Amino acid sequence: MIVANYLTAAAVFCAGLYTVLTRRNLIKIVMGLSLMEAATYLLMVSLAYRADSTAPVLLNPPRGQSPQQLAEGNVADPVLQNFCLTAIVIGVAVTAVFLSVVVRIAQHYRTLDADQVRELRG
Amino acid sequence: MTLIFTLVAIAEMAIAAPLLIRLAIGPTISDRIVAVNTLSTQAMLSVLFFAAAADRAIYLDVALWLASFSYLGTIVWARYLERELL
Amino acid sequence: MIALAVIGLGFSLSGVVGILRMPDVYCRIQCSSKTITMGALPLLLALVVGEGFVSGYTSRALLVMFLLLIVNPVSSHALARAAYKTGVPMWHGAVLDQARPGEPADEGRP
Amino acid sequence: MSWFWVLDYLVLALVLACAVLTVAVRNLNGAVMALSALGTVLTVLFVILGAPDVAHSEAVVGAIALPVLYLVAIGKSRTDVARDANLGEERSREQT
Repeated sequence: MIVANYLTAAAVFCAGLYTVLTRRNLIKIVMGLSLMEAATYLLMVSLAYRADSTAPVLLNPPRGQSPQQLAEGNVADPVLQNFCLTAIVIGVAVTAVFLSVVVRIAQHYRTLDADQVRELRG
Repeated sequence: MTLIFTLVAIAEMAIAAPLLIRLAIGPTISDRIVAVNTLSTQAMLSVLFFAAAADRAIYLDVALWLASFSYLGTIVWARYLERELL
Repeated sequence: MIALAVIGLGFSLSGVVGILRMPDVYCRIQCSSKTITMGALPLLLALVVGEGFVSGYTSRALLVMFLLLIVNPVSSHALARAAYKTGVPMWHGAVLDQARPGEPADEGRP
Repeated sequence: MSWFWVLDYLVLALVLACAVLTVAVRNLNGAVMALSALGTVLTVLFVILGAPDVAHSEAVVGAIALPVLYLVAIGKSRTDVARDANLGEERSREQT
């Protein structure tokens, strides 16, 4: 029940969507995509969290607990955290591809304005 | 003891909050780099004290990575300012 | 331990206020460096004292301390050098610029 | 355990402020710096939510690698864009 985390993820996603829809600079548009990716990571890690849970790592357990007690106790969901880990790595690769496309557009059309690129295509 | 550690973590993040004003109004790019660098240090201290409060020593590695990689980021941004990165 | 933590938090707060209030980039870099040196090191010492000297926290806290002491002057110097080379103006009340060519290092003082 | 919620809400407010700054700052380099601050604050939030491995990769990718990618893209496209085009930078930076 961490509603505030979900609401913040939705707000960050809306900020990224607003950037993609209204800004004209191509690099700013890619920045909006990065904001949407960050909202996705926040939503996944918030879904994995349970009340009063700790990290799903058995190394160095808290005082007074053995690793078995920690594994049977209240830990966060490791599956969603691994999804989030994969999403981060894929996200940086996708951002690199987008930025290389933006650099090629800037070399070809001599501009970074999305509207001018659309006009120049005819 | 746990309460003191948690209070220090909260205070570190609360102290780091006004740095966003400098990040918003900074006249040059160097001001913003200074603000982000200090914010990274405060975040590292907050992670350290949250690790001591939650009694998990595994969280401390994140603070170690933050400390070392913020240095690397500052060096890269300084090189970018001197136009040697292209 | 509480005294060390209060010292560290006070210096962090003063450094942040300095970053907000100082007039130009170089003074802000100095405030940032002071925040790290006098704000982070007493907090790390407070962590070491509070958790005991033979725990898993002490080794990593000492490693972070050593890393900050090595790394912080290097990054501050690189940032100040980059800011100076790109021509960021100094505060109009500054009285001495020792790095400018043609200015003797000892003269120019009012 | 109620102090956990104070820390959680504080860091959530910082995340939201950094996202708004990324949208609102007109200077392109300043927006990249706000994105780096977002990555740093998100690292703290992941540690608080009990995901230190995600926090590792977010500290490297979100705070360092992604802004470096953006800065390289801005620097490479600055030399190619026509002189009167607006790259979203401040006036004082354009002479250098």
